[in-house]
Amino acid sequence: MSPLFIIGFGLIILGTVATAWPSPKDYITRLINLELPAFGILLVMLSFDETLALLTFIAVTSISTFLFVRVIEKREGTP
Amino acid sequence: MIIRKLSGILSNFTNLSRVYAVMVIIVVIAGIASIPSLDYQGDRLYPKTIDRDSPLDPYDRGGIPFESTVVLAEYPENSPYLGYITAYLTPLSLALAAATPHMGTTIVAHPGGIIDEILYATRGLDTVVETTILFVGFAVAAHLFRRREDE
Amino acid sequence: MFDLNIEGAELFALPFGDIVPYFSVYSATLAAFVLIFILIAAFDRPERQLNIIFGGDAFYEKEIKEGDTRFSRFMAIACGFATLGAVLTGDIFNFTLFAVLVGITNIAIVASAGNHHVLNAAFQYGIVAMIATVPLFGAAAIILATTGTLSIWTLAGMGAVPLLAKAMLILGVMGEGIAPLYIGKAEIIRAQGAPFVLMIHFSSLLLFLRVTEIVLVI
Amino acid sequence: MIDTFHIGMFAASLCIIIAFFSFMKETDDLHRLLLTDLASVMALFLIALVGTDLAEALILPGLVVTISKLMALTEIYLVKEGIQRNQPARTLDIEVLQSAPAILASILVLYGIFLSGFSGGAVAGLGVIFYIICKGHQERFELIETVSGYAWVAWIAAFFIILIFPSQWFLAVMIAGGAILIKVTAKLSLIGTMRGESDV
Amino acid sequence: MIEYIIAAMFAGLLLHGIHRKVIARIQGRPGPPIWQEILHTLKFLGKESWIPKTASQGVYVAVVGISIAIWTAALMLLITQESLLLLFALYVLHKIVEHGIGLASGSPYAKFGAIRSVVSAASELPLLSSVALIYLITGSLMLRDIEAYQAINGPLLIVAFPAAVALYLVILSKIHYGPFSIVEAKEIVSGYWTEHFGVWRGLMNAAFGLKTFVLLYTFVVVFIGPIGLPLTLLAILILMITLSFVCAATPMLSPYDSVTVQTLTTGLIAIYIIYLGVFA
Repeated sequence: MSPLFIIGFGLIILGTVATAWPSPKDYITRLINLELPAFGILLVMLSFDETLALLTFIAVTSISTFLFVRVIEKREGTP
Repeated sequence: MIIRKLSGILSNFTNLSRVYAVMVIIVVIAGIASIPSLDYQGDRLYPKTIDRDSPLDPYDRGGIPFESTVVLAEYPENSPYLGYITAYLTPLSLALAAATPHMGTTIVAHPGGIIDEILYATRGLDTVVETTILFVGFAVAAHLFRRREDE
Repeated sequence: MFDLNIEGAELFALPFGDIVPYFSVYSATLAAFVLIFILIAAFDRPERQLNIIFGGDAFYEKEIKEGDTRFSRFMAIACGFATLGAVLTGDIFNFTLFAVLVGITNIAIVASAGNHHVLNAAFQYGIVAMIATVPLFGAAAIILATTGTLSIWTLAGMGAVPLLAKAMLILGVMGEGIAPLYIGKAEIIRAQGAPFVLMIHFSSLLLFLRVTEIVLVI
Repeated sequence: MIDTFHIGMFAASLCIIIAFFSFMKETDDLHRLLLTDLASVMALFLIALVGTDLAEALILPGLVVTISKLMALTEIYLVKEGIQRNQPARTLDIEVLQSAPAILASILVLYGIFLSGFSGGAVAGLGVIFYIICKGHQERFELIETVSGYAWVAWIAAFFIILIFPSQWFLAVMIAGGAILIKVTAKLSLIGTMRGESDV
Repeated sequence: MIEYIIAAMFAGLLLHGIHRKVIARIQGRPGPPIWQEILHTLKFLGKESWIPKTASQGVYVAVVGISIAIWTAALMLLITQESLLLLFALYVLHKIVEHGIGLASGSPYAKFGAIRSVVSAASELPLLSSVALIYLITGSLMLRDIEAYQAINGPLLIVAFPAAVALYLVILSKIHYGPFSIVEAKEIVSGYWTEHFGVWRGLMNAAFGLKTFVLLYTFVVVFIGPIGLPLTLLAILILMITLSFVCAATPMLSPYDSVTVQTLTTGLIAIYIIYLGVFA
């Protein structure tokens, strides 16, 4: 078991808790906390040498972040 | 009465995801006890061989272009040219491999390499479905987006 | 060729590399039904719904826009083919992907509905369909890790698949839409266009039948 | 290896329980939507635990499923809440997004083309998104849609070439790689167009 | 073959008549004569019929054909002793007939019936657990193997009692005037088939007669075993009368209560199956 894996799944658990109960409970905090488990899974993939999946994951995560930011902005915006 | 209460919850569809979450939690909690008895046998198919010194690390599966290499597929008899895609590298990736030992990911991401073998050849139907899902998801978004443009 | 006493004789298999879709008496019957319903969705015109204004004698016909019908029709046909794939495929992961495709096309069929209630139901159902990927892919991953294969052909009759994975598979397909989570789908079905919304119901019934077979076979 | 798998499974179960528990408590629709993204991380974690090449090949469809459902659901959310015409509040008004998109975008696009295949498509698409988002581009949907449609057809053709004429694998791999690159790039760059607010 | 189908159809319609008669007698009414349903069907077949202007024509006609096809195929399966799973699949597909009939016409009453039919999709859930339990006990789902098993070990009714209860519940939810027949409750006129008249109604009546016969016949074949034709018919009659008693004595549940009851039953049987599979 590599240290990368241990740090990775530690981060996933931590990140899950942080996302499940974000401290000021608003959309942006939750969105930012969401990056924690995402980073954890990156480390897990790295420890299994799944680099290609890792790369795609980074791209897809940034896209989904864009989607969320767009919705949140619309929601907070004025008609 | 408990039945009335339950049907009250079920009939409101905004509770749908909540009911589902409860069911998943029940199954997972019941399943935790069985985890230690699970046997790991995942390396029966497409196992990894890591060669840290190879310039193709972590995707070096051996073979030279236009020759085949050993790939453990589920039904080798269904793919007569198994291993050819894995062994193939584009000229650009060959040049990269010769020049630098740090671009393994780039190299395998060119058409050719084990992942492409799985995604395009042995489990190609998966990729067909996957691209279709992307297409449908996109079509929904585009349809709704464009409709409000028209209005 | 596996020959279990569950679904009748094997008729025909169609190898796509590692994924081997197969026709048994059971799945061939289901596939025939799917084809009939695809034809209905492809060529039938939608009904014109009547609404009654209560307290008076008046009633009026709902209007359907041409463009929306085309979109729904296309998605209904796509949903039909997804169902066909889910019924015939011989691979667990491939089956889960088809299930997801069925889920998303179901949302797509009603996405063009202007009705706020229907859209809300579609959204709630979509959320469940989305979190259902956890048990769905989780089941596939556990099966792969514990038995070393995903092919139903190899798994058939081995009894090696852990109960956890089976339960998660059923749960995952449930999330893509079978009872009692059906309530969401029932609300979706209030949308107009009989041949298309019929496909929503039809696809989930077939998913239910297929997952029953898979769980019994593996 | 056995240890890793079991510990990973325990961790994953724990995370699933936590995530779904908070899901159960949540009533706001947008918060739920955010939590589905968390759930998809769990699914990927479970697949990644298998650790073979096959697992890696299964992660890619998993990712695609996530992003396509998110695309559909966010749009439905906007329509259902009736806020699709809202003037967006720039909550994330980051200076970098305004000033240096072009360089970043071109680097991403170039690297994406360099990678090609699905990852390549995703990375290149990301680059185009960056560019369009930050420039507020007005794009016509039809052209990109058509291109990506043809790319999809090309990919299907490649799939059948591999199955029916396996000896032509080289041609098929080239078609498939190129088609999937174009297709994914095109699809993802359209997201940029959507955010580009052509209607405000 | 065709004579079997016709015979089964008339037997089923006769059972419907008996059902109505028994309910009426329990409730202290004289009730219609027992061949009323047969006369009904023959009368409808001779009527003038067309397709409503607002209807979705393909669905409107196709589902009638499909309903006949489904139950004919089911009867064939029983006679040729093929897979039980396939039989149940056909049964589940019957839902789509109800739904299709309801949606096709565009009438709000039929539509309500159809939506209730979708909501009560939970009525198929006991089926899954019942099939699983039978498979766990006999190790096969082919009807001929089940018969062979019963010839050796006695009727399944005793060994697989929960499965029998589940199937009984499923039949109950499909029978007219039952506690679960929310799809044709009187507050929505006749439910999903409000708008089908004339020949269509006649054909559907015939198909539903066939359905009743097939369901009861399946129950007897699967849980009591091969006992010869006269005894089988007697068993079917007795079963039908018990069902009529239940229908006469229970009120109709509200839609979601019926869903909950069916789901809970399934859950209990599923727990029993898991218990059997893990500990026994």
